[in-house]
Amino acid sequence: MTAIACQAISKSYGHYEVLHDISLTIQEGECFSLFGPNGAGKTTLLKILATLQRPSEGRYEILGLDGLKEKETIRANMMFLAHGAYLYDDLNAKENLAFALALRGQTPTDRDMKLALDRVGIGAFAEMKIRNYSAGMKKRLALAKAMLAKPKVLLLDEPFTALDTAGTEIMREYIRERLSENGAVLMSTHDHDKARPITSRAGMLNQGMLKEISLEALKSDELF
Amino acid sequence: MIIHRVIRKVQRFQGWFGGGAALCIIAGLYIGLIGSPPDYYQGEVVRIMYVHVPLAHTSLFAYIVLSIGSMWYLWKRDPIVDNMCHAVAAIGAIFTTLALATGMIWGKPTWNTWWTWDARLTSYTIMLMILIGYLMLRTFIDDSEKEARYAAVLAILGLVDLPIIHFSVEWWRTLHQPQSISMRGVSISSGILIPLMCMSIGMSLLFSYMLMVRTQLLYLDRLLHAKKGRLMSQFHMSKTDP
Amino acid sequence: MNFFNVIRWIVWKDLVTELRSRETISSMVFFALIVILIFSFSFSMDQQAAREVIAGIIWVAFAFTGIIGLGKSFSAELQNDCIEALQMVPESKGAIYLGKVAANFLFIFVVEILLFPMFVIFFNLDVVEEISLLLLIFFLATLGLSAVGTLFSALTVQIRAREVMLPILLLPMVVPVMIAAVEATKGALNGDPLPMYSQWLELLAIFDVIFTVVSFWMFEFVMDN
Amino acid sequence: MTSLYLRWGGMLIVAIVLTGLTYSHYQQHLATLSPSQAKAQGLNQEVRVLGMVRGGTLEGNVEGGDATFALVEKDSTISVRYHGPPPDNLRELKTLVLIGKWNASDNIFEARDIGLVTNYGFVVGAYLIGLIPLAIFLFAMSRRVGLLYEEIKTSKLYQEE
Repeated sequence: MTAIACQAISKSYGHYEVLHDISLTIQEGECFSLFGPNGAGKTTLLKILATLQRPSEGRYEILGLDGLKEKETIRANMMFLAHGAYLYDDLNAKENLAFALALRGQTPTDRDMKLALDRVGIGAFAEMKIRNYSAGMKKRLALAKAMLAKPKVLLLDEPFTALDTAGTEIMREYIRERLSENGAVLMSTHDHDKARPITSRAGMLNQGMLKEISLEALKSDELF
Repeated sequence: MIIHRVIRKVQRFQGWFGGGAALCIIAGLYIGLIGSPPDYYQGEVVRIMYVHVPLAHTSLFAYIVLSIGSMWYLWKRDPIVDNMCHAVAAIGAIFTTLALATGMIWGKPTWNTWWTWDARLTSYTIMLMILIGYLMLRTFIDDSEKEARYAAVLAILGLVDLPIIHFSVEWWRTLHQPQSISMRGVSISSGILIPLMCMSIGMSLLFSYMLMVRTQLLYLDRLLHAKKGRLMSQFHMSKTDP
Repeated sequence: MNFFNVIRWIVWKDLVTELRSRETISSMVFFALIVILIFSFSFSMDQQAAREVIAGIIWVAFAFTGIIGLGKSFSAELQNDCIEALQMVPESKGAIYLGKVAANFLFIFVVEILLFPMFVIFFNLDVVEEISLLLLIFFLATLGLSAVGTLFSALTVQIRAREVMLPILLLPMVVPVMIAAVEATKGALNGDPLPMYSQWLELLAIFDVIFTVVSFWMFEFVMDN
Repeated sequence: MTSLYLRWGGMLIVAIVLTGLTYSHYQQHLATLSPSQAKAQGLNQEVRVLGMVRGGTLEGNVEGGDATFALVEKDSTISVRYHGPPPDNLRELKTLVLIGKWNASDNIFEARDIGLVTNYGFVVGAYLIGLIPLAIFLFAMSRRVGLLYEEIKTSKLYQEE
């Protein structure tokens, strides 16, 4: 079944066209990696698919639901791990998890939260305020949020930045788990070495235009 | 979409609106300045009314058009309606400013004061502030879709607020300045009515004409910039792509 | 039902973060104290003159303090882009609006309660009999202020020049609240009989109802595309 | 663009004609003279005289519409005999406009009516402030629309979609 399908999406900011005529289809169980230089429009495309922004032109469907009309249902089944970790500085890790999941309509038990925190390796800091967290720890906590939410569609914006080797492995492990449970993953990254092992399809976004590239081309460095 | 067809149809008669506005205003000016008798109480000063009252009515009309357009936009998300709202806000702000200015000039000889915290004057001033806030808000947003949405929300809130503002100022004024200043003795006789009607119709036509011109202006501006932007990104693409 | 859960969690989150950081309330209180001080320097007043202008001073101070609180309410959501998480809540955005209104109302009302004794002391007011009426006026006016203010806070926080735009957009809209609150407070402080200014209380109540409903509806368009 | 300038040129001519007409109308019907000028003006012509009723000179049946007084403006003074409809703004120290004829034999101004002091300044100001900004605004917009059309055409950005 098709998880993400967008047709002819364009987006302009003021006078500048950030995305031009993007069409993309991602099946369930697929991980699509979006490469491209800075300012190519990767984050904008993810934000549009995450129902945070409305495209200037074009339409898209997620899990067969219209992205402009059935946003609430899409949101309940989708998770966007963005550049900002969506965490409150004055709450501790557990409170942040409980709050974020409560807004999604989920009530994880204390044990579930503890397990997720342990799995991402910050179980020891569960009672610490986020204010004192490092960028990598914040990223891990956001990942723990996604683990508890178990979304069908996962959108990741630069998932490997700020993560160390162990953190990268946890992230990849989680992505594999989602794929094995028939979830779909769309991630933007410029780190093709870290992304390659889990990528099933890849695309190059440049100056607002999307071009699909083969996995072989991904291995050779000439593209970058 | 329907609105596009309507706009195109109306746009075809743009010249008629302009010409009609010019004729009505010239006729109104002639009758108002030369052809009509002075008022018994106010004398020649009553002639200010022929320019002040149509301006005031039209600015109110502009606000109503703005809020209906905003609701329409939130419902249909049609960019041309947003261009129309943007246009009508600027025109409405100018009409409101001029209505206030002519009102002040009228107030000096009749009430012997430039300004009074009269309910109507005060609510017009607040309406002007809302319109200016609206125009400022639009300059502070980069995403045109978001700009249109936020502007529409502000316009609708203002529409709900204006009657409440008017009533509250009215109550407040009757508490503090009991009836010392009022429009006295302007009985609407035919001598006043004819130039007033001419100018009112002329101003409404002029407003519609200006609205069409400005909507067209904003639309063309958007079109040109979109094309330029697309051309620019294609240009970059051809340079970076081997 | 999830709608009410969201309201509850938003209020809980705002209260807990406020209790831990104490940023909003303390900055509001100190700002208002400075405003009071400046006012008492600008008008050197005996008790009679104070009665004439004190209602205005109270509400100017409360309005500006309220704007500080309202501005912080959503600019706090900018840390780690939390506002995007709120936008992606799979629930009607009205729930977030109601939660935020409740929290903002609570903060501003608490600050007003803390500040009012200062006014009583600095301006030698005599308020023992009218205290419950004054509380009612504060309640209604603060509700109106936070109903509109929460919407504009959410709107201005997502644009450029947000610190300037919040008061520019908000103050013209709350003119009725200001007029009604000042007139009613003046009536209560003068010890006038209630029927002489009950119309202002009615106006405040009507404003509250209308603007809570309209802002609830409009919040959807501010937080969601 | 030429048609735009032509149209606005036409509007400008109409505006100038209208201004001229208004000016001559006011000169003819509403211009006022000072008392000394009224004295110098011929005998049989009806004129409008602007001046102030001097304090302590108002006599006669004022409510009935029969009165005599002295009208003063700067340093020139004339005596006035008013006979006409009952006035409601004839008071001492009041500035007003008298309509009537100069009677040389009695050396007195015979007024038959009282008009209000005309405040041309306010009327002129209101019309100019009300209309000129609108015209400038509209002209600028129309011109810009024309320019945009030309830019779209010449820059070859425009294709039929």
